[in-house]
Amino acid sequence: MRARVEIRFRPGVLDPEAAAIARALGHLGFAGVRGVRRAKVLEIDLATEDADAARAEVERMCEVLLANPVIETYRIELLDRG
Amino acid sequence: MRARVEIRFRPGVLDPEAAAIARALGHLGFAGVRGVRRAKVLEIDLATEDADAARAEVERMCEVLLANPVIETYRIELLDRG
Amino acid sequence: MSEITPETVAAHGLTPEEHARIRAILGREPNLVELGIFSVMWSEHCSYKSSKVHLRRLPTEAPWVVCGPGENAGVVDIGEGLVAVFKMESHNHPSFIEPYQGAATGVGGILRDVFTMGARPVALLDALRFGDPAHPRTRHLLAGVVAGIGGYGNCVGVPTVGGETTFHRRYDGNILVNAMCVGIARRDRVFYARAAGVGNPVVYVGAKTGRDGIHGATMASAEFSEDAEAKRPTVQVGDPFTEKLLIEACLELMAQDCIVAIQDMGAAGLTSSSFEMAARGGTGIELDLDRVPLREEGMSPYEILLSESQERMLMVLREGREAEARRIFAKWELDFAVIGRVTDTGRLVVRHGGTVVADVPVAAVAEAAPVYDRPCTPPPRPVPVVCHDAAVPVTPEEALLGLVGAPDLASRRWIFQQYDWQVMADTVLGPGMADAAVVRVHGTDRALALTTDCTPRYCEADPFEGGKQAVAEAFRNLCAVGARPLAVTDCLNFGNPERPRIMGQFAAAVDGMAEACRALDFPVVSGNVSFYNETDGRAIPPTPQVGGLGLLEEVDRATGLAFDRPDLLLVLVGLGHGWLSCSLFLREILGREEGAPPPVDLALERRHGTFVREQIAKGRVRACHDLSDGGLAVALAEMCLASGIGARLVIPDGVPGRFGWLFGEDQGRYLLAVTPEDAPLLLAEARAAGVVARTVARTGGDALILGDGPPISLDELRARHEGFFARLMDE
Amino acid sequence: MRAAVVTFPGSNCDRDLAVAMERVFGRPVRRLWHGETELPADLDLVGLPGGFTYGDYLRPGAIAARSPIVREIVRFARRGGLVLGICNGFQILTEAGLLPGALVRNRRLLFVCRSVRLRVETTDSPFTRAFPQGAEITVPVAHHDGNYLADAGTLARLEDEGRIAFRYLDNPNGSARDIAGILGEGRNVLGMMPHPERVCDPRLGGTDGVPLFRSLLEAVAGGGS
Ligand SMILES: Nc1ncnc2c1ncn2[C@@H]1O[C@H](COP(=O)(O)OP(=O)(O)O)[C@@H](O)[C@H]1O
Ligand SMILES: [Mg+2]
Repeated sequence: MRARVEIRFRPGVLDPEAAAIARALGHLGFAGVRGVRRAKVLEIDLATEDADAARAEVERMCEVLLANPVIETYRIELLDRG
Repeated sequence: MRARVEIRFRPGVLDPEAAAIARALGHLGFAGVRGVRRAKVLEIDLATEDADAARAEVERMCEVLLANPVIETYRIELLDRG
Repeated sequence: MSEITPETVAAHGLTPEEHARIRAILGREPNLVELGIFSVMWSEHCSYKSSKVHLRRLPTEAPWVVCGPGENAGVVDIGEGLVAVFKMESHNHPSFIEPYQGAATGVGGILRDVFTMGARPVALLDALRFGDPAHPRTRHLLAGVVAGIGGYGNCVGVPTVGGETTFHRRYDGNILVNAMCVGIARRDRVFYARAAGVGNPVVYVGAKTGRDGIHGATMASAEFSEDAEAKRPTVQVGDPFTEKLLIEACLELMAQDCIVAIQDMGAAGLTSSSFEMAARGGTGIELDLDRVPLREEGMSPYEILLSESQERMLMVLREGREAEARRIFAKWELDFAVIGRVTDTGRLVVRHGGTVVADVPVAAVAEAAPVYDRPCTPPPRPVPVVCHDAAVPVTPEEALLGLVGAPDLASRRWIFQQYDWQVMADTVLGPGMADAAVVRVHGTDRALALTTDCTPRYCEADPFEGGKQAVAEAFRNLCAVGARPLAVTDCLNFGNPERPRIMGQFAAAVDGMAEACRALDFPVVSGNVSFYNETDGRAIPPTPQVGGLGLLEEVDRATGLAFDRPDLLLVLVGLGHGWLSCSLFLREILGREEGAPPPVDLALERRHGTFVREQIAKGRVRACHDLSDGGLAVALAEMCLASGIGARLVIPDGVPGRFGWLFGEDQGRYLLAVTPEDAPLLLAEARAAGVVARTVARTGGDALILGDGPPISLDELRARHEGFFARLMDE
Repeated sequence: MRAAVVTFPGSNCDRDLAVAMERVFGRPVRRLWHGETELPADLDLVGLPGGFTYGDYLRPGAIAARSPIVREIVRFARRGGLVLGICNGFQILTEAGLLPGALVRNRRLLFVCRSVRLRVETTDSPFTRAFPQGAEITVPVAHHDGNYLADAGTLARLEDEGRIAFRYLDNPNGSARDIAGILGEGRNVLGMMPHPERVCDPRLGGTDGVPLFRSLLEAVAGGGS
């Protein structure tokens, strides 16, 4: 089973890298850029084929390591093995 | 219009970060982790409401700045403004 | 196995004659794997086929040299049972393609060259050449290269303590990224890459092997796989974290008595590392590729042998010590695999899937490696141009402000602030603080002084004088901090050696370097050659980069640029003739790039260096700076900026030209800050030693005053000095 | 003073910190490996050094914060033991939840290595008691992710409780309220981005870090904070 975790900054946390990308795009002449947000994606291949077990396991991974709740939120999605 | 760009390493390019995350998950007792891959997502809010124009513009952004064609590939998706 | 066609041979960068030679050595047609092996072993990079005949002219010996060129790095004695191990290497092309990873892996590679010899790396330096600051790519390349060097060095925890950065449009399509690493080892614990002991295990450690950077030439051979493009990134990605673990694990193992030979896997990876170990030891080696830790599935023997994946090492262990070694690498979570044995056959025999995929005689390949004495056109000797004061449309103050803000002289703070130059807590003088970086030898009162030098505009005008000057400037920078110059590493960056003009430049630069090294007792102990730095037939200026290493026996004597108080006298050592030909002044202020560079008088150079060093050892020198780009006025301005204290320079009556006196680049000169009490003694000793020295300035105030000109406030000077990078990099 | 410094894979200021501590404490400092599951019984102080543990992968300090030894250090801190996290050590302490807030990429996105001016904001801690009130010191920073952030409530609480130990006078990274170092609730844990261990030797350009280590010596000799 493959899980996809998308981790992003909580609303209100200033992301200097996203801000820099927006600025750089502006400098490069992309005038229509109103804003940029960033997220990181982790795709995790799991041994289990049970969707519930997989989701529960990845949920725990996020709590234990993958996301920092002080600044980040996450969303888990299960994929068919691609 | 909002565009979503997903950028990842080309197949075969070493991703030491993904490997380190996989190893850390193993140490934390998540025995079922077979592999981890990483991608980054940029969500870009654009002034235009024309889908074709938006796609063309983001395509150019990827070429010029957002992705590094030597080691990365990207995929663009257009979203309704969320 | 596919057929070897003339196209396959050409795609491997081998000539028909070289192909014939391969057939003669093997007594048959090589298979593709073997062709790949020959192709990398006989590449310019591994075989030095175009440069060898010239490099032989460089002096390589001195009583303090423990190991000269030929091993992974040079080794010199630094006393107290310790040695310094150092080398410089280029990563020019990869850095142009992918500046961050190219520069980062360049640092990774040079670190491995040093710790493979048993030394703990203690310092990094980087010599960088970029194109015109206004060229659209320059900014991107500069940002990426600096981030990559910092990204790697900072993470492994080795301080980047110095370097050089210049700009010229001739590097637009071929930037140079030369990295130097220095390590320290116990003299009785230096490790060499010489295989020995029939039956001893050959061990692979470090990261896994992927399809990274496999020899570009082979892209042409279609039979590998349809999706060859997608599968073979030619850019390697570095992993400084793994490198850090590899350093610690290797040094931990080296403290045991387990290792017979060790060699990093650099260019051409497993092939050249196993080959070189066997060649140096006069043994054979058997490899079983099925045991190599792989990152990807389905790798062919060709790919495994030629992969340039980073952070890997090859070792020969004493038989029976595998378990002990394996334990150490397991502790550091690194791969460890016995992949072969040392044999007495004198052949490199490679197996994969149970069959022999390559079988080549080691000594024959090494001995038969092509050596070319390529045609040389001696470079023309240029004549000096003269420059009269009347031809200068600006005031000396305007010229100075222009020079301190010029791309080649502006403050490099933007760069070195991105490098952790203090980690390891032994950096006594870091970037921007002195002519050479000074790094204490941990746990002793000694220190190493380190510098990189080359003035490409001199080398372009006159490769012989330029080569001499690069060595002399390194020598001078070491003396200026109070160090005794010990030895040199180099990185010779040139264009296409198949062109007689380029080869002529190369030969002349080597001759100039050799003459200077000999005269200054400053032998070359390691180095690297990078040819083919050209695009569309336009070569870079000859850039024989020199890395110098010196020794201070008392770290407390290390002398920097900054005055520590007002009312010091500044003594100019050496005689100026107002040499503006080929100077930075001529280029930046008058827009003229021409004329002969200032000649270096090596006897004077040596005498002056010795004098300065002795004065520093006597504790008389409060600050010191050598005179180089921009001459006396720029040197003084740099000292003022480093200390935040002004100075008044007295221009003697009767100088033939004010601009020549202020900005001339006559060689072999220093500016020493001394107290008024010490000055008479120092001047008397100078006279006795046959050294021309005179007081030219006094420190004080918050402005720099040139003769009877208007004061230039340090604030304005600083704004100009800091302005270039701020403008270039912050929009 | 019985002090220890922990080495994680990728730590690179571990030796520097131990050397500085030994210099000021005048006695040997224990070196602990991250895989150890117990702390020596009699410790007064644990130092978490700078570096790039696990290559800074995922988030700086994140993976190291989940090491067995950090669990023990959290327990040690809860019992009142002294814990000092410098640079990457600070990042580990926030990731482990021993200190509030988080450290993210510097505002200008570049690694920054330079000396900064700091003000000592409180002398009411075992780490700062030997500084004069309001002292200004010069200490180097060397980091890529030193931009401290926390929610408004946390920041207000840090201010109210006097737990901001050091503030930048020339903020190099964009940290909220110029925060360079903070104390834990019990004032026995300090995390800071600047490197005091790099300014404990006059040959290396300063001794402004010495009072921090002297504070610890006094605190331990005096029997607590
Ligand atoms: N690429 C670089 N990396 C690190 N330090 C650098 C780099 N380029 C220049 N520096 C440092 O900036 C200072 C000024 O450089 P430079 O003008 O070349 O010095 P000098 O004229 O004394 O040889 C030196 O301390 C040098 O080590
Ligand atoms: Mg110099």
